[in-house]
Amino acid sequence: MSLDSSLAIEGKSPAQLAWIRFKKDKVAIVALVFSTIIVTLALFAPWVCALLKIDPYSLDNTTLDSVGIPNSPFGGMSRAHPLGVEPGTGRDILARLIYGARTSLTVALIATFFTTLLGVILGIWAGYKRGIVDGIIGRTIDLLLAFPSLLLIISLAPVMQPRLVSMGFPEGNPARMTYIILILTLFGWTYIARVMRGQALSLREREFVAAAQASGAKTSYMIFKEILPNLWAPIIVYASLTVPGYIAIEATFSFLGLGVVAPTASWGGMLADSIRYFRSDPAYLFIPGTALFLLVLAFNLVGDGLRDALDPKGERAQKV
Amino acid sequence: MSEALEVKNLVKTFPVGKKGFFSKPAGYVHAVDGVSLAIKSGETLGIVGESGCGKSTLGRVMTHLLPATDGQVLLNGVDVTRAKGEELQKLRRTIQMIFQDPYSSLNPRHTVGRIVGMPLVVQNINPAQGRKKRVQELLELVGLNPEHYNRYPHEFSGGQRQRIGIARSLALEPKIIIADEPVSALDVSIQAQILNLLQDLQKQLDLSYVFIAHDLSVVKHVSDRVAVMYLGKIVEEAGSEELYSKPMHPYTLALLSAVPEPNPEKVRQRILLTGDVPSPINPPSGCRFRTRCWRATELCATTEPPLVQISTNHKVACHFPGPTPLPN
Amino acid sequence: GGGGTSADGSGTPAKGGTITYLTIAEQFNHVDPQRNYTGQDLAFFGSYVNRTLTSYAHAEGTAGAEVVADMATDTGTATDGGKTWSFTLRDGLTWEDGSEVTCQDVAYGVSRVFATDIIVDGPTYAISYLDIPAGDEGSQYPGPYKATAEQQALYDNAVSCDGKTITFKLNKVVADFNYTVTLLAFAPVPKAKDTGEKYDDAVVSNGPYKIESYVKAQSMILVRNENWNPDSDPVRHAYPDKVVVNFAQDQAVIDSRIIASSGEDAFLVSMDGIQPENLPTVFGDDKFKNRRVNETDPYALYAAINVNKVNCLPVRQALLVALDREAVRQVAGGEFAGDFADGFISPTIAADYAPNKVLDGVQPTGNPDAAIALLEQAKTTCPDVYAKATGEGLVYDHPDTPTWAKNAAVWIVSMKKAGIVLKSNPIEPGKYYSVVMDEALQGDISRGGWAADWLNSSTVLPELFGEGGFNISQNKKDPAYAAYKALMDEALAQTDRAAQGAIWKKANQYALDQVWAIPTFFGRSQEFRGGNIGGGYLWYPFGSHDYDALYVIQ
Amino acid sequence: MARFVVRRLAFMIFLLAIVSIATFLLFSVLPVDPASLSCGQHCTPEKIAANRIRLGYDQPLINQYFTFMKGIFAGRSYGEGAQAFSCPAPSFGYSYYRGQCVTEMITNALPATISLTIGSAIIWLTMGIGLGVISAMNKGKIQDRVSTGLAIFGLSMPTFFIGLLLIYVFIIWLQIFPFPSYTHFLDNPFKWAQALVLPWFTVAIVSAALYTRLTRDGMLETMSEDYVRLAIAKGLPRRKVLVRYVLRGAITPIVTIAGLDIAVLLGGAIITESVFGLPGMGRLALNSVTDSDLPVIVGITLITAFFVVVANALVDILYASLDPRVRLES
Amino acid sequence: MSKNILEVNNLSVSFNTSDGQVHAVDNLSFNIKAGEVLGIVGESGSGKSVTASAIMGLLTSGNVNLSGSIKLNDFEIVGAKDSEVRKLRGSDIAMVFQDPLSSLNPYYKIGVQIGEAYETHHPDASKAEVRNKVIEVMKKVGIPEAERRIDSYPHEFSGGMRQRVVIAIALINDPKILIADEPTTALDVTVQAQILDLMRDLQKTSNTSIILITHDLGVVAEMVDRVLVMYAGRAVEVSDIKAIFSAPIHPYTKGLLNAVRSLDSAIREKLATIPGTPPSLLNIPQGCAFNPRCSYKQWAGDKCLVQKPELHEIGNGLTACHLSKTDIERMNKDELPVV
Ligand SMILES: Nc1ncnc2c1ncn2[C@@H]1O[C@H](COP(=O)(O)OP(=O)(O)OP(=O)(O)O)[C@@H](O)[C@H]1O
Ligand SMILES: Nc1ncnc2c1ncn2[C@@H]1O[C@H](COP(=O)(O)OP(=O)(O)OP(=O)(O)O)[C@@H](O)[C@H]1O
Ligand SMILES: [Mg+2]
Ligand SMILES: [Mg+2]
Repeated sequence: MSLDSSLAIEGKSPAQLAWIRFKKDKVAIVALVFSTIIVTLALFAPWVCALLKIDPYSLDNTTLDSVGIPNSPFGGMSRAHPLGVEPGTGRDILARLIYGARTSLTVALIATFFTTLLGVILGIWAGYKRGIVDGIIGRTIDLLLAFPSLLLIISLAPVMQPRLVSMGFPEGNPARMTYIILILTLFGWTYIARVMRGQALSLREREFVAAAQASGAKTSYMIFKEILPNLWAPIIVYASLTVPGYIAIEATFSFLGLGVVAPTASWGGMLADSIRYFRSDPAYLFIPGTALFLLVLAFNLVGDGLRDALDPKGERAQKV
Repeated sequence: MSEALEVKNLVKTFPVGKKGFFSKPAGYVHAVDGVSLAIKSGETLGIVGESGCGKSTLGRVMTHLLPATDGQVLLNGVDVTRAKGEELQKLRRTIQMIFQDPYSSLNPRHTVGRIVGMPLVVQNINPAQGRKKRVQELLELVGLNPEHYNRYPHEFSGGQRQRIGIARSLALEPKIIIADEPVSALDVSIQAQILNLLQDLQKQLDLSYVFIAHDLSVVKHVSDRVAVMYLGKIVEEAGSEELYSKPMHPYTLALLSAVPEPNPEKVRQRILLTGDVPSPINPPSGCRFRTRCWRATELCATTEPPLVQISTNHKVACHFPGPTPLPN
Repeated sequence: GGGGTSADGSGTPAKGGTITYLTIAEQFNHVDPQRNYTGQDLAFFGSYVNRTLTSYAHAEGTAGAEVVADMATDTGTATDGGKTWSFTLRDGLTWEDGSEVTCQDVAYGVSRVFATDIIVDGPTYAISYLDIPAGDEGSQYPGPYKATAEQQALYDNAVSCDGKTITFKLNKVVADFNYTVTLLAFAPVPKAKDTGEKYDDAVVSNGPYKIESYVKAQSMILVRNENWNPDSDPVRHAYPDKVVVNFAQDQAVIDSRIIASSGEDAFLVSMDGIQPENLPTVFGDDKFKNRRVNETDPYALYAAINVNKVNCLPVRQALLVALDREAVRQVAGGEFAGDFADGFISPTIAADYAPNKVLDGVQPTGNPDAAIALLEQAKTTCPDVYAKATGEGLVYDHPDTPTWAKNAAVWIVSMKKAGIVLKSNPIEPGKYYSVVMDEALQGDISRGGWAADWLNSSTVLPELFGEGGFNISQNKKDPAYAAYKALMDEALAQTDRAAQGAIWKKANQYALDQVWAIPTFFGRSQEFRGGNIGGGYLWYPFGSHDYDALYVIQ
Repeated sequence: MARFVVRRLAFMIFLLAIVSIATFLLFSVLPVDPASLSCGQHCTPEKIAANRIRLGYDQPLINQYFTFMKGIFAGRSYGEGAQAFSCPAPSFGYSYYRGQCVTEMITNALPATISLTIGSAIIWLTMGIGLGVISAMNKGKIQDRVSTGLAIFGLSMPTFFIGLLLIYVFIIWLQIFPFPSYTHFLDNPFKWAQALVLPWFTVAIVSAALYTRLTRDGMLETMSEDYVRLAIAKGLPRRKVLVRYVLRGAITPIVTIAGLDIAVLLGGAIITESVFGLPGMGRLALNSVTDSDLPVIVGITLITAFFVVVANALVDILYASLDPRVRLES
Repeated sequence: MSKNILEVNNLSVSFNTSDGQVHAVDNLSFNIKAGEVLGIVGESGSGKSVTASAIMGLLTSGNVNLSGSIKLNDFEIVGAKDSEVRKLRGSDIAMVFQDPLSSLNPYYKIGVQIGEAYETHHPDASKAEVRNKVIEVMKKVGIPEAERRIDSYPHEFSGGMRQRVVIAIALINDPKILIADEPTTALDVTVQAQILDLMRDLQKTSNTSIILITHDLGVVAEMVDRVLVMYAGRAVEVSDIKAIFSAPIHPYTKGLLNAVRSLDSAIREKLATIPGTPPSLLNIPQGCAFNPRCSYKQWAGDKCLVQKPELHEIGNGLTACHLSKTDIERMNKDELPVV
């Protein structure tokens, strides 16, 4: 007896269904396009800058007055410098933004990758195994949460960076970026791990897990083949929401002087510098600030859209 | 008929109220408390009882999904509860499980082909004709279109999903299948389909079933023998005919009388038990049913009645067994 | 203080009122006179709290560089060709508790300098000048806290009291020792009140004001020292009734409040100059003309070259000529940052300053072509350094702040024009000097700045390129050093000031010829105060306010 | 319940011990030598060695740890003879760089931080929960869109940028506020508030955004609970259902997170305090890092960890005492 | 017979979801008289609970499309102001939900949760009055030691006791209609028997009308006077209880009854089945929704594939089937051949 006729629903994989939902979200699509543009600009920064005839390093004293403030309005915006120039040096802000985005995105994306990797593995492991493994991972999370992470990050930077160099990371920016990535991963994994643990805890109660166990599946099979595939949605969602957070944090670090070294551009560094020119050159605050805000916003919106598409919740909520 | 599976004095407890690494549990749930059973090959043993009486736990210990606290589960003379590694892996091929919830028992991210083929993969079995072919055969066997190999579970209805689960349990060509409430989550019209399928498969493949359910009428349809559980213990065990026509344990009596009859013309006399099933953490002393039993005396509080053979095909654990329905 | 909001900073000196200073600092570096060694702190405590045997005149311009008698009756008597100096205390000198300031108090104060485990950070002229035998490390005398009787005798022999006269026996001729004793390290301390380490929190005043409270990161309040005897003090004016210092202020906040100068804010004085972005505002508007100061200060700014690493004169010369000093100055604030420097001796030390010729051919914006030519030379004479400078790159040390990061960028860009590769090495600001002074950690080029301890290049040139403690050019192994050392020795032994000045000028030229460091500009300071405060000028010896001269306009 | 409290407190103490050990170990790897920090110019290795002995850094780490822990309970004295001085209990060490007891520095910094924390917590909780409630109640409608839109805007603003923006807009451009200069509440409550308004909002905006989301999601989740459906079926007025059922169910995770957030803030809002120049814990921390002032860093780390761990325990206990299922367990 | 107290006419409910429109209830009409017990049966997802929610006026969220009319004692619920409907809820119509565990708020004492229902509709009642009323109703639903247990929390109650609490909440204001949505599905048979017994007693003493929603035909047989059978959001048959068991007038009802097991059936007897599965509500078959599973459809020609059958009277019952009256009678007697 075949039951073909009753199979009325058209076959769509869960990913296809999510994509259909995502496409309906106009805001998310715009944000996705925007983020993609920024990522592309950053990726091809040298070509983009060459095309626009701008350069992030060359000084342009002609645009500055005697104390180093841009001598034309709106932070010295002109055809040669579309978003104006940096006070003190006359370097092109647009070019510095494009190059700065490289740093931000590299750090944010790599750190997100490792954070997610660590969080997912430890979280699922804890949730699936429970018992002692869960206990140890849980206590580690408690411990990490108890520390003032920002303080530790900035106070440990001077010791950890040379250690990275001695471990073979090139001195200067690579070591600094590696440190930030490492430290973000170290403190960042807990959140995603807790989400994953919760999910794994509930998944392990599902009968398909018992079915695989009853057939003799090993732990690694259970975690990677049975449980993990069910967590792609939350993984993608949380990873995509981690990126904007990390972009902001990277900027915060460079704002505090932990970021890349001169003359490499960084968004946070520009903002830290802009404080001294509040009154005379507010454009220098607004342009990098707005750029940072828009990039973080765009990534956040994409993440949100993904969440709505992949993990639709609250649809059944009762109107009160 | 030979004995396919034998359960001897099986005990399973769960610690409760354990909060940290170092703390002691506040108590233990006596989920299964000294159960002995035997399943002959080709036979269906029904296990009924109210929620929380330990049916699922019993099933899970039998398949080594849970370690036993004490006792044995003998399969071809090997104790499943102590088996490890290779040996356990082999035993798993003989004894498989069908689950209650057709929604949670299939991995939503896997295709039907992958779900049904999973046991072959984890057991590293490569059938001569290839895994895909074998899976398609299985699908056909349970009445599904083999073309559905690449579809996802969410594209199927509850009944069809349950068929997929059954196909999966057959992949390793087991001898014994533990079916834990396989139809409770299905609609009536679908339940019939699945029950019929299970019966057909049994004949075709010479399977033994342990059929767990809380619904006495379902059990009646499929079982050769029925065991009634109450708070982790078997209180009565008999051939189906015998049990339904001549129940001896007051609990069985009450259970049978409580089943609503789908016939408005027929008014059955009903034994209304008072109260609920007591907590399995602190089960009553003596006979566990005494707190709800109309026949209970002092004796029941002090002495636990053993499960005794009262006729060739009938065991009961009661100090005052008898078919008298009415409390008086 | 009183009300008026329209005050424009002009008035006549008068007593009374409260002056409130704002600073971004969390606290004074040191309050303990023996540990006090930064220009601003010396000027502040020298004006208000601590009196020394001699001090600088409270006067504008070069007049302020003149040493005058303070606690002493005159500016000291040198005997033995300048190897023995004695000073006699005036009558009526008192501590804040009314007791008399004795000669022993002065001797005790100076002795504390030797307790180098506790009395840290202060100048150590006492140790290097006083005639006390040297031990394995430093002096045989370990300071008053640990000294045995014999050790104390060594000190008492070098510094002795005879009634009110104190005599210092020196181990060499120090022609300007009466300038040395202007340092607060030579201030008296009452032995009975010395609390060692904790003396840094509360000192006993012998000046016109005493410390009423001092809460770090918050405020210090000074009130009149009723036991200060004005008759004994011809130097200080002691105008305000009360002096308040508010710490841990935001630079932007300080500027904004003083620019507005409204209400109570008219009584504010900034201790930190003006941030660059406000310079156009403050100096572009005449309404601030009585409230602002823009003067050359005693600092010479430069970038030291680690000569051990860059031991190749043509490369150093290439660095010197390639630098776009215009851009460097632009980052620091343009013309407000200072004038282009042509050496290491600031024109404020008029006696020793002479214009140098070396930089004449180099435009302020740098001369890459000349640099390239010099590098060509280096290619053959010192290929290793050449390779590093044009390949792997030279390391440029600078403090890790936005401004210095930009400074580094300017260096990198201007060197690049000449084909020189520079790598930035940002160092935590708080640790900058301890890092660059450690040769193992220092890069190839390190920024620096230095001002004379008193108006004599003896506190500059030996420090920067000689045996002094601030030599970050690491030039002692340079073959050219021997000639320089000879000049130093000659100058230090020279008691005739004019002749000495001539030698300093030569040495200055010599250091520049060897390009042990690249001078950038002679610092310029801006000071700023509220409309109800008068009397501000840049006090020459310290490059800061003359705190004593500031008064509340009544 | 009593058993639960005891156990939770025991775990808290255990965690504190671990945290203090971890902190000690962590900072022992710093290349900073506190002995050389107090040595000044013209330092020699001998002097540093002598200093090290004087300050106790010559001791094995474990002894240093116990001396430190003892100091917390019994106070600690440094040096000997006439030059000795001491930091009374609870002593978190002594900063040679600043010449001050760490405890004193922290107590000086706490008022500003507490003012910042409490003020901003009030703002973000009311704003966040308020918007969250509005949003959840009007799911899908314009109010919801606006609230969630605001939330995502807030979330996308890095704290330091908000701070800078507020300074620019309200101080420099509109000149509504003077440049903040922190005054103690008791000295002048008005100036106190005036200096804190912008920092409050700076801290509050990001958190408010987060709490809007938390509240909204939590409420929507509770709204799909059966007991809410039954409450509606009883005919309870809307307000009552919202407050007693929906909010009551949604508030618990918010309380936990708020407890933690507030505790973390009490350890200092590094960014906000440094942007606004508030003399609080965060700024103290940042300055100490810049100065490599190890004892202060250790002190602040421990204090912050202490706040977090204690807050966590308190929240757990509060949580349990609010939940009858736990309360009645034993 | 007495007057209808509830009249539902042409009720249609659909939900807009991200996957498309879900037609949960389609053109449903039925009524109920005072003191009557109406059973609504149907397979999972056939729209039973949605119908109940519609009557309670609970379908107000943004993604619901609701049309038709629901009249309670001549008061129109569809489109009424929320505040008006709120007054009815819990007083005139009360509801008991399936899961007694999740229906009670874990944070409040059960006395409070019961009392609330009374206070809301009797704002002037004093505390003591409310308390007495609560104890009274608790006793009525058979909760022992009501005076003591009024201060217990839900988790201290067993499943059966909790369901009694939920029923007490429903009954405290003497509602005219009680909607019980699968009130015993989550309970064990022995407990189910207790609860059914209780409901039967209460119904008899207070003459409340009950809408009993269930998919257990055994429960229906024991409890109700009249049955409404739903399939894919539509009513397919409305008949008296006895009639439906003896002579179902819709092929679906017939199939359902055949598939039901009872304790009387023989051991290991093969069950009759309805082939296929219920349709997805996103994609209801054209014509009669049951047609793909119907064994008699060729007797009605092509109609079944194109035209939705309307409810019409056959004998004492209503059916929505294109089969002619004679064919239905033949079907009853198993004379109509199955294909
Ligand atoms: N992992 C576990 N930890 C603690 N207690 C458990 C666990 N699994 C089951 N129990 C308890 O053991 C008892 C028996 O549970 P089991 O699931 O076997 O009952 P059941 O008869 O299958 O009930 P149901 O009909 O509800 O499925 C119950 O009281 C249950 O709460
Ligand atoms: N709020 C909602 N949003 C979208 N779809 C809904 C909503 N509520 C119910 N549905 C859908 O409406 C259909 C009918 O649901 P309903 O709950 O009435 O079924 P039921 O007959 O009560 O089934 P069961 O026996 O499983 O309780 C289902 O397909 C369900 O998915
Ligand atoms: Mg079970
Ligand atoms: Mg339902």
